[in-house]
Amino acid sequence: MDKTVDNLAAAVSLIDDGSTVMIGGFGGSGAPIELIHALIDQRTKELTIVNNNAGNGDVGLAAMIREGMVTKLICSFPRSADPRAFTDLYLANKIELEIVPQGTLAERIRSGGAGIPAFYTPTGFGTEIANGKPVKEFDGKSYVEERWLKADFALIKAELGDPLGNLTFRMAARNFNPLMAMSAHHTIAQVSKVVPVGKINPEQIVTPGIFVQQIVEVLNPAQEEDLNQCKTYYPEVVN
Amino acid sequence: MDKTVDNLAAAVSLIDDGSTVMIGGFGGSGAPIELIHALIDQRTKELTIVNNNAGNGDVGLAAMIREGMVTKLICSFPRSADPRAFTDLYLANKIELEIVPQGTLAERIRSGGAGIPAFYTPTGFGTEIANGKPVKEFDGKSYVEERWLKADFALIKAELGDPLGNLTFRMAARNFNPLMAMSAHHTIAQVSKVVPVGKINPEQIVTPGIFVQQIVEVLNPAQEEDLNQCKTYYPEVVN
Amino acid sequence: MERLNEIKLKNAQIAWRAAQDIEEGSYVNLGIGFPEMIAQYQPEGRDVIYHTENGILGFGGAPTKGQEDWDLINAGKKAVTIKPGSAFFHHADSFAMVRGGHLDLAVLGAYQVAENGDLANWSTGKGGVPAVGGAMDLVHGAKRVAVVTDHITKDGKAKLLNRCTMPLTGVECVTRVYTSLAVIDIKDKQFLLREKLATVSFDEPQTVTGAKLSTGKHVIDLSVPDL
Amino acid sequence: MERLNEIKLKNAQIAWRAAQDIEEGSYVNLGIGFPEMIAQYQPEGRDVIYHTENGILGFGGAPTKGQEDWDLINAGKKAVTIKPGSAFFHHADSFAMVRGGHLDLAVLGAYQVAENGDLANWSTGKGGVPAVGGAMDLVHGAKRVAVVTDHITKDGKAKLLNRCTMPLTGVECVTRVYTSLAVIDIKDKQFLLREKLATVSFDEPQTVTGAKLSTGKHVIDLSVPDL
Repeated sequence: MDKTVDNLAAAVSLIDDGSTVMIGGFGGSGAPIELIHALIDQRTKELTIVNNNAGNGDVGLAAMIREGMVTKLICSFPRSADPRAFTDLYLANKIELEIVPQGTLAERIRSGGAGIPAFYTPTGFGTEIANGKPVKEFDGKSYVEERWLKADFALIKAELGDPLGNLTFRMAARNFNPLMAMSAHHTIAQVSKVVPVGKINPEQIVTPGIFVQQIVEVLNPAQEEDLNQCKTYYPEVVN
Repeated sequence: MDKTVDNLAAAVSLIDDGSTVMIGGFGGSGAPIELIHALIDQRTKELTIVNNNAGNGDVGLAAMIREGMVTKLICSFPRSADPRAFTDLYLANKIELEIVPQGTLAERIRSGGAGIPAFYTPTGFGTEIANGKPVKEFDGKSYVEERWLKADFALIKAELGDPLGNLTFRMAARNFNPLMAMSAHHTIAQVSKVVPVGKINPEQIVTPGIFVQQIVEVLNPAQEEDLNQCKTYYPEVVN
Repeated sequence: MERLNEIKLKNAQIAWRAAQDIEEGSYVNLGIGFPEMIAQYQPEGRDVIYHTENGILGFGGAPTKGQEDWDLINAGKKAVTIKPGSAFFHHADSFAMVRGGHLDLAVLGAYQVAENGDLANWSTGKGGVPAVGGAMDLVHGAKRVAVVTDHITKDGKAKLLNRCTMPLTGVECVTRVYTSLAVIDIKDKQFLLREKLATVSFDEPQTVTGAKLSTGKHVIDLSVPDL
Repeated sequence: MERLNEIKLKNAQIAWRAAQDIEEGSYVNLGIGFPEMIAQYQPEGRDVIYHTENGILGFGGAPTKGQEDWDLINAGKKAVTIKPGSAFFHHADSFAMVRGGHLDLAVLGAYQVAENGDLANWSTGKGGVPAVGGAMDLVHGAKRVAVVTDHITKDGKAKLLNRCTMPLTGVECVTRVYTSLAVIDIKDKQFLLREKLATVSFDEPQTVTGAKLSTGKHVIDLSVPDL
């Protein structure tokens, strides 16, 4: 069993127009920039994207949105230092937005991966987030019913990966990545280093390979924050 | 902040008669034998115990049950190589049993720790496990509503622990331990080694200290399986 | 009946037959007891990753006697070993794998299987101490649920039935049954005979089956090695 | 009003006051922006462990300029550092801590707070791009929810009201408000004045509060250092 793929283009080639794609990361931390750029190169259209945010600057998710590839965004916080790409389309009614409280977003994704079609949460009770959702009382307190969230694909970023798909994550770059790996039908992980099977201590594996379908090595991955500080624009404009 | 406690007796001294106590482990693996024995020494009564099993032989949970300390057991599989302690009381109607499918048990415990009062699962639909529970259809499939499970105390076993309560677990001794740590109001962890704060790599911590109230070092903890092979009987009978 | 008892497959042979169907690269959970034997007959060179409820992916066979580590056990609480690339995780993650549909296959034992795919394998309903373990999660979680079982009970009763009479483990969940006489698929609430021992007639399995056993053109010989 | 604008506390002073109430050994989440300042005024020698939604317990202050590691950020996406004993975890575990009641305290900013404890801090309801982040989880998760805020808006309107007019973040969740003029508890659906600046009368805070401000015998001076 070897889940490694040679290059980024091959890794994203299965992603079709109209797919729902979860993209890991919290802001730039843990965002699989190189996979996102490969998907931009492929010009896949009409995507529903699940991410905590809505991109920043002119790279990564922001670039994908700016290029008109995204029909709908499911996120908790579509603001950033430079949210123009999303804001412009949103205010022009050219992109649909589903706002989900961050903890509910995380739990909905985990539930998708764990086979839990719905759960109850106190979050959002009595607010407009609960509009149209069933409410139920347990032990005298009211809770909102929330549904699982699943995806056709997940693009995630990890630190170490082995050919079986076992993964570790670097510091707070973990965030949504392990959850999205569980929830998507097909998870593609970019890893900063592929190591041989057996090299990662089995007690220290954060995402077991069962949740990962493909891995692609991206040595020295870019940080969104660094790219934005250098005013990087993706895809590069060729004169 | 220092959550270490000097000795086992002090560690369990808060546990009152009538408490609900989660006990980690799957069979003997990950079972906090020394904490259980300290609780036996304390002769706490009328306990509701949550564990995957019902004990084995004459030590640990089996001994606690045999000593009449347990009023009710919530578990998935009350059978073992030597289940006499439980079986005798159960067939004599002297202990209450709530059977919960193993995955539902794990998820109910996690939900207790995660503030999810109820969730839906396909597990048990159409079986007697679902009797009396709400059933709901999602996307054409039927699911059973299950409630969270919480406890006053959890007794768990970990490998490394630091004074902040951060924990790692040894191999498959992890099992229910991290979940019970989340779910109990007061979690007491026996650890095979206390290490200084900062010694455990923060990426490798499995249970962050926020879920742990007390830790007590038990060097070279006993394995239930070894004790039973030696026909150990707890508490020792003194002539 | 006596004839069938003489020619029927041993558990090891049923396990061998089930092992042949497990595909390269599968994630598989084998139930406690008889189903565990299947791992021994995994064809050479085929990569299969075994999952156990108590939090291991990629475990291997039993250690040498005396080398047991009791923190390294399977769902049946037997000591196991780990293979390179194994992973440990807690019970909620373990059952996320199960319930979330990440396992390709679960193979379980059975007291009874019904023609609609209902399975009874956790309680005889006769009193005693009930114990369900992870079976109810597995039957509604794994992508495919198969059963290995003797075709009939020790006292000669049918285990494949119209409807289960014992408490159910899951409804409409089994799709293939490997028995001591035959390989039977469950489709559209019917038992479909796919393979039978060469030494039994088309009619014989029906005589020990408590529901209609449909036979098509494609019934082939159930052929297994001596074990 | 102008007088109040002159004597009122600066944000740093409100943050200082809120910091004094955070107990030794607490697990605390500070909202993005203004509430983040509270960590700077944590009294010397008091152990407080800060939680951030994106998966860190035990983070510390900002790194030296140029030393930022963008995999080590807080919920406001600012670079942070870690202290010994910190832990990383994924978002579901992070919000298990929040929703499961494991945090002792969350301190958030506010557009409006109502006398019944309702909080509005995520959307002005005026269009634009809505963004909720983790606030709705925090207000129904932490054991205690406090707010730090100016007592009045920039254009002189009350922020403490009978009922919030902006979209709610949570219902009946706030129990203490640290403002630029006072410290106010919320109990039994009432604002209770606990501390006020020595330089304001009992009546003055009421004039800029959109609900009854109950005063008991125990109102003391709100006294903070120059910062």
